[in-house]
Amino acid sequence: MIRFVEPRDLQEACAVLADDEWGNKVISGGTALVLMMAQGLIAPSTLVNIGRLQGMDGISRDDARITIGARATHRAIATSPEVMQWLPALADACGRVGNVRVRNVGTLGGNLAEADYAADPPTVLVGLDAVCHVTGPHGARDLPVADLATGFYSTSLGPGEIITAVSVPIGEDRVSAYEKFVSRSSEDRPCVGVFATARYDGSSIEKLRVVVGAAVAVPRLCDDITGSVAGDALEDATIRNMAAAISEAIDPIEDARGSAWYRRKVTAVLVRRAVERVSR
Amino acid sequence: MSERLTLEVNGDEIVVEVPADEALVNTLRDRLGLRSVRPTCGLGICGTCTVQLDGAVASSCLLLTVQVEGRSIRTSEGLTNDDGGLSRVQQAFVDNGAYQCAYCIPGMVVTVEACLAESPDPSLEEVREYLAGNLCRCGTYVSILEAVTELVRGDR
Amino acid sequence: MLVEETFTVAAPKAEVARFLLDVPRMGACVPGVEDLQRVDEDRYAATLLVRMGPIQARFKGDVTLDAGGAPDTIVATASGRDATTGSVAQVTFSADLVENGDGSTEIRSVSDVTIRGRLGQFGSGVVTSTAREMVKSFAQCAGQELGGVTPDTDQPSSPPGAASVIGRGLLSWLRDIWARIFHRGSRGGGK
Amino acid sequence: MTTTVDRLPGVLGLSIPMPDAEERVVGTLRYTVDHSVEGMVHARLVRSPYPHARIVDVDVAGALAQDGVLRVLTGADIERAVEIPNPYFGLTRRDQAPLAIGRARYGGDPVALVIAETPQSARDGAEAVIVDYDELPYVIEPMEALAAGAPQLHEEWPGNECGEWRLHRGDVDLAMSQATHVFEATYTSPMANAVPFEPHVAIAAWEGDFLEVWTATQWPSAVRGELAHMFDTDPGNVQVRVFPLGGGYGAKSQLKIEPMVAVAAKMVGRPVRLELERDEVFLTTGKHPAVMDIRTGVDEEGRFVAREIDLVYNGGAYAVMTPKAVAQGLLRSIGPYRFPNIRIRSRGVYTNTVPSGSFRGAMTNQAAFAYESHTDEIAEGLGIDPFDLRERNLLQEGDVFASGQVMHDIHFQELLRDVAAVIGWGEETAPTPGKAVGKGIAVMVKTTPPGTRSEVRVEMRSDGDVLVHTNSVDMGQGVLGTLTQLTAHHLGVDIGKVRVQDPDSSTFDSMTAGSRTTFVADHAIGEACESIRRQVAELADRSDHPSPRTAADYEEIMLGAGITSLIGEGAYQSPPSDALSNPLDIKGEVADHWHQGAVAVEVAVDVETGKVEILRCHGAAWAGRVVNPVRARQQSEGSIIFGLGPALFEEVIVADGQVTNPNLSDYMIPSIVDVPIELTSSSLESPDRDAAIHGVGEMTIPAVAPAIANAISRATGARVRQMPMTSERVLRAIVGEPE
Repeated sequence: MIRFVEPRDLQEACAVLADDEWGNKVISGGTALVLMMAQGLIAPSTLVNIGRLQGMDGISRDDARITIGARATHRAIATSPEVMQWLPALADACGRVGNVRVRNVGTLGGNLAEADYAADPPTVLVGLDAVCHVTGPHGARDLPVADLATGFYSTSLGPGEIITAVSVPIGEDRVSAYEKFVSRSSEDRPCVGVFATARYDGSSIEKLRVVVGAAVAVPRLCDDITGSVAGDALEDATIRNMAAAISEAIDPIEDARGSAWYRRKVTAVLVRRAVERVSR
Repeated sequence: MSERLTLEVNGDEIVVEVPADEALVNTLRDRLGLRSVRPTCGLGICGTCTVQLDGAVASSCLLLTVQVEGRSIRTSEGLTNDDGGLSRVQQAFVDNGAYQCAYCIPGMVVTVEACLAESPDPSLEEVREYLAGNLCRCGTYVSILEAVTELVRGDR
Repeated sequence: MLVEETFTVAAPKAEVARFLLDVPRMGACVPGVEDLQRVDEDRYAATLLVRMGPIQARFKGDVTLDAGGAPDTIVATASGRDATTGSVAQVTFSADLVENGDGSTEIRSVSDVTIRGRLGQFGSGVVTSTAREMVKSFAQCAGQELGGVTPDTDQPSSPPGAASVIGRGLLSWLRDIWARIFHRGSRGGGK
Repeated sequence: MTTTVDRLPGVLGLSIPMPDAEERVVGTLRYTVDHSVEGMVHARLVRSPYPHARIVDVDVAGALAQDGVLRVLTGADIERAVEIPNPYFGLTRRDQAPLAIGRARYGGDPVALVIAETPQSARDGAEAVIVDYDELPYVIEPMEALAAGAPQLHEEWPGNECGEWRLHRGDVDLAMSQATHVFEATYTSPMANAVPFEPHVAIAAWEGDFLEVWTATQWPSAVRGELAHMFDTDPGNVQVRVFPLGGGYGAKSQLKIEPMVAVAAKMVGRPVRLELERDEVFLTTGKHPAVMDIRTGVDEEGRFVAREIDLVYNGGAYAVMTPKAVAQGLLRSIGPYRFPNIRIRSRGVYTNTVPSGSFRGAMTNQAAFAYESHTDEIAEGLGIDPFDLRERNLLQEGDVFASGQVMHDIHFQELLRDVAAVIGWGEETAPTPGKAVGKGIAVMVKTTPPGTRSEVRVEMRSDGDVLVHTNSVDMGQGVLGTLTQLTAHHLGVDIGKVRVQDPDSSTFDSMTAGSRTTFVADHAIGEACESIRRQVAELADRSDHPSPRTAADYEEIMLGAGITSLIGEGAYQSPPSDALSNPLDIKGEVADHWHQGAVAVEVAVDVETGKVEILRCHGAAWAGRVVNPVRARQQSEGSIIFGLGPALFEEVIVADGQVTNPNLSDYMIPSIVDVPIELTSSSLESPDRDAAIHGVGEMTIPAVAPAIANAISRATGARVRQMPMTSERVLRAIVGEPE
């Protein structure tokens, strides 16, 4: 029989989780976890509910960053005035996750910890140098979102570790865009998601960054390809060459949403469209 | 191991005893007899198990009952007026013939109520976006949009 | 689905073949193997614990060895059932051994993995990826058992810079990492 | 938009809400899934993970050890049971047992049934059943199944033959050799699932020799007949009750899980309930996958002079209806055009896949995609406008169909003109940046299933109430409302007095399928009501009462005669025909009326990703007379929406012999955002007030996919000959990269 534990605080939650890495699962919104339980894919022995812990669902800003509690829902992020003003691409990506019910209940921490490849927010967060604040049995640490997912549904979180918040740097002069492509019903998860962000120095792009998500097992940061791209106005040919190089560089997944061939094609198109949107 | 907990369902305080892994949809259907809440996909995609959780729509197949202890849940049955008459959204669905097999319709009604509560004068696009997660296999979408359009127009 | 892995170990062919035919020793290199027991000459009972993200499946079944082609080719077939998810897995692992002349042996392995039942529906991408990871992990372990894996000479030692990328294409990030660790190339794909 | 001509007075032509509209909207309407029976226990299936395997042994000990498990049944138990004299069922071939006997023939074939006190213990029990299989070679592709040496599905049907039908007329070879142009192409469509939201669910209870079954079925009479045969009892001992369905769309046709619960209830002596999980619905039935080769000879004016069709349908592991359905598939592959010379072969093939069955637009969707795509390819090849090419070749009143039948009540030209006018055929479309925009049209004809029968019993009571007994199933089309309106119309009574009962086997009806009910029930109800009118008139004569005119007169006359109830019976039997008596030479009367529809769409294609957006869509159906405009329109528009999915993205994917996407995340269906805001329909009516009332449930769906294919081609120049036309397939067609 399954046990439902309401920990008093985060430390207790971590301790219970660490007891049995595979049998004990943390539950917050429950969207992904309850789905897998209902499908008979997992059968946890204990659920540790962090859904009632105080102070994990707020969204706050200081001069350098916006910090989003792990239990903030996609809806809360998408409609947060702070996020909409400072991180519009993140608001956009969160506003397009699943459907209104999933956005109402599903949390950012849950989305990141599930590490489903067909997701939107991680792609944006990796590109924005976001950092997860993680608490575990041995204390707290910061973990870049880029280092979180290690493969399909797998993360670098240790036993008993819980994401408590995500911090996203702000304050630089940058323009960002998220391009989502669904290949089937409008309700589908992304076949390819591309995030582009340009850091400006005056009218000149100082740094361009592109992240490809959903087409690959974990979001692919393309600094190795975009690193040398800078300047006032990006030539059409430069953008196209870069898009082609990125589409070649990824190792695309094949599933019902598209073959590897197709995902490369769409990635090239989306990279170009996203970069064009961030080029002033 | 069962958990004893209190929920507010359609305005009434209700005490249930459920196993920790019981989904809310099962509690509502099987224990409380609220048959308008229907599991179809079990994945939060189709919307036939939609309920309002403290006023916000949620898939009751993706919530454990123990998770929602103390919270307010509303189903289509709970939207009717005190005298048992249809709510204005329900009436608009009837008037516009916005039902076929109707398996999905109570979930639609619950969603439209939430949509109009959040924004009384939504655009057609906003309504479509809001309803995008409520699937209808009979394809009643046109009549449903007409029902919502009538409600919005009536508000203006 | 087929998972192909080719890797080179610093041991002569006969020794590699002996290793592969020694089921308890070889089995120790397969991640997740529990309770490996001999049933008869070529047949072993085993439980394989497979983890796909948060999902954990315990396939109980047996392994049969076909040493008929040894030392050139070794074939092992395994099948098992996971009760919780009602899934069955079948794996046919075949390895062609080719001596390189410098005392090392190239192992060209092909694993035909089929998962049926609910786990098979979980997503072919996940299953392929998990199978690939398992074969890679096995290759690494086998390499260590047999005196180390020959460094790979085909692959660039570091990812090329962006300047060189544009115009000539890139190998994938994952492939780069794996290639640098222990192998020459890999291919996974649907059947 | 609903175009109606000469609105008829009375209750026909009014959008009267369904009698149970409020219950439907609030959610208190009772479906079979909501029903329970005193003392009922629960069942859960164990299914074969292998596409083809010998069942060596089923170890049930672990399952029986679970709390609450009462019994585990296997195919072997059923074969041995004296209570089940005929363990095999099937409406065309009795090749299927409730649980596989000896061999599992597809991935998902039921091999054991766990019966337990609660659904959860049945589930736990099913997990504990261990089946020892001996895997056998399997075959998924029909062409491979037809080849020599292929794995054989059924010994009794060698070569995996599951029906073969032919038709020929004129001299095709000569006409082809004399044709100015010959066009040839192959079109394919995969399995799709109807995804009824209420899953298959049934309860069976025995009382002595009497069997009562509550089931979500479209074919209660067939269920009754086959169950009676299995238990070797009179059909009168089997009662099948049906609540309104939470969707059917063909998926709840024939027999599905009823034999399992009937057998289980017999074996455990308790009522047994079985409700399928969503993935099991995908493993139970689906649309026939099809491959259709077409060759067409055309003269210099663009007239079709000859056609040759070779059609192969994948029937799956069990026949269900396939051996007969492929005959309909043949007739429905011809299309609404004149062919003086034609030769067709249509075959059904057994394979190790999910058994194919009925699907909205049955055996027409696959064919219409092929022939209407082909029509546009011919037009393009000849440089003729597709509208003009159609006009030149469409069948007209009095024309001879390919089977030799003279056709009446034919309206293809009107339908074509209607959809072309609404979509603005020939008008330039404003260009959308980055998108290729184009319009497409398609016309379809569907033969009505021959040899069907419907009975109704109308009871007139002296208090004025009228009770109608039929075996027609309400599955959202509102048939009970439609029958109410028809009864009120024929009897001339107030609609509020008429009540149509849920199906209960008290009358016979072949099926609620094939968009036939409105047409045939109108005839049957007319006959029953005529009988009541006659009886009342006789009573009036006897008592010197003036002839009855109104409902009040009925009451008065009946009360005067001291009679509390009068029964009128009526039946419709589609006319007998020997057209299908020789499978290798179909000839003669193949349809007693013709379903006719057309669709026009306008699409925008993102030429870089292949993503197709439907900008506008209009469908037209020939209705004859419209009983209820709102519901007629919902049938046409719902049918279009239903057709969008398989046209653009719905496909049951089979890999390693198993279905790999049996859920609504991996198998997606259209959402409101996938549907164009401009979605309209016409129900065309006859000015003749006695015109036949046509069903309109499937008149638009077959034309949806080809209209889209044609629009994509006109927008981009790329032709996709495979359904669904996914973004990837469209892009591959645009850039010329084969799969």
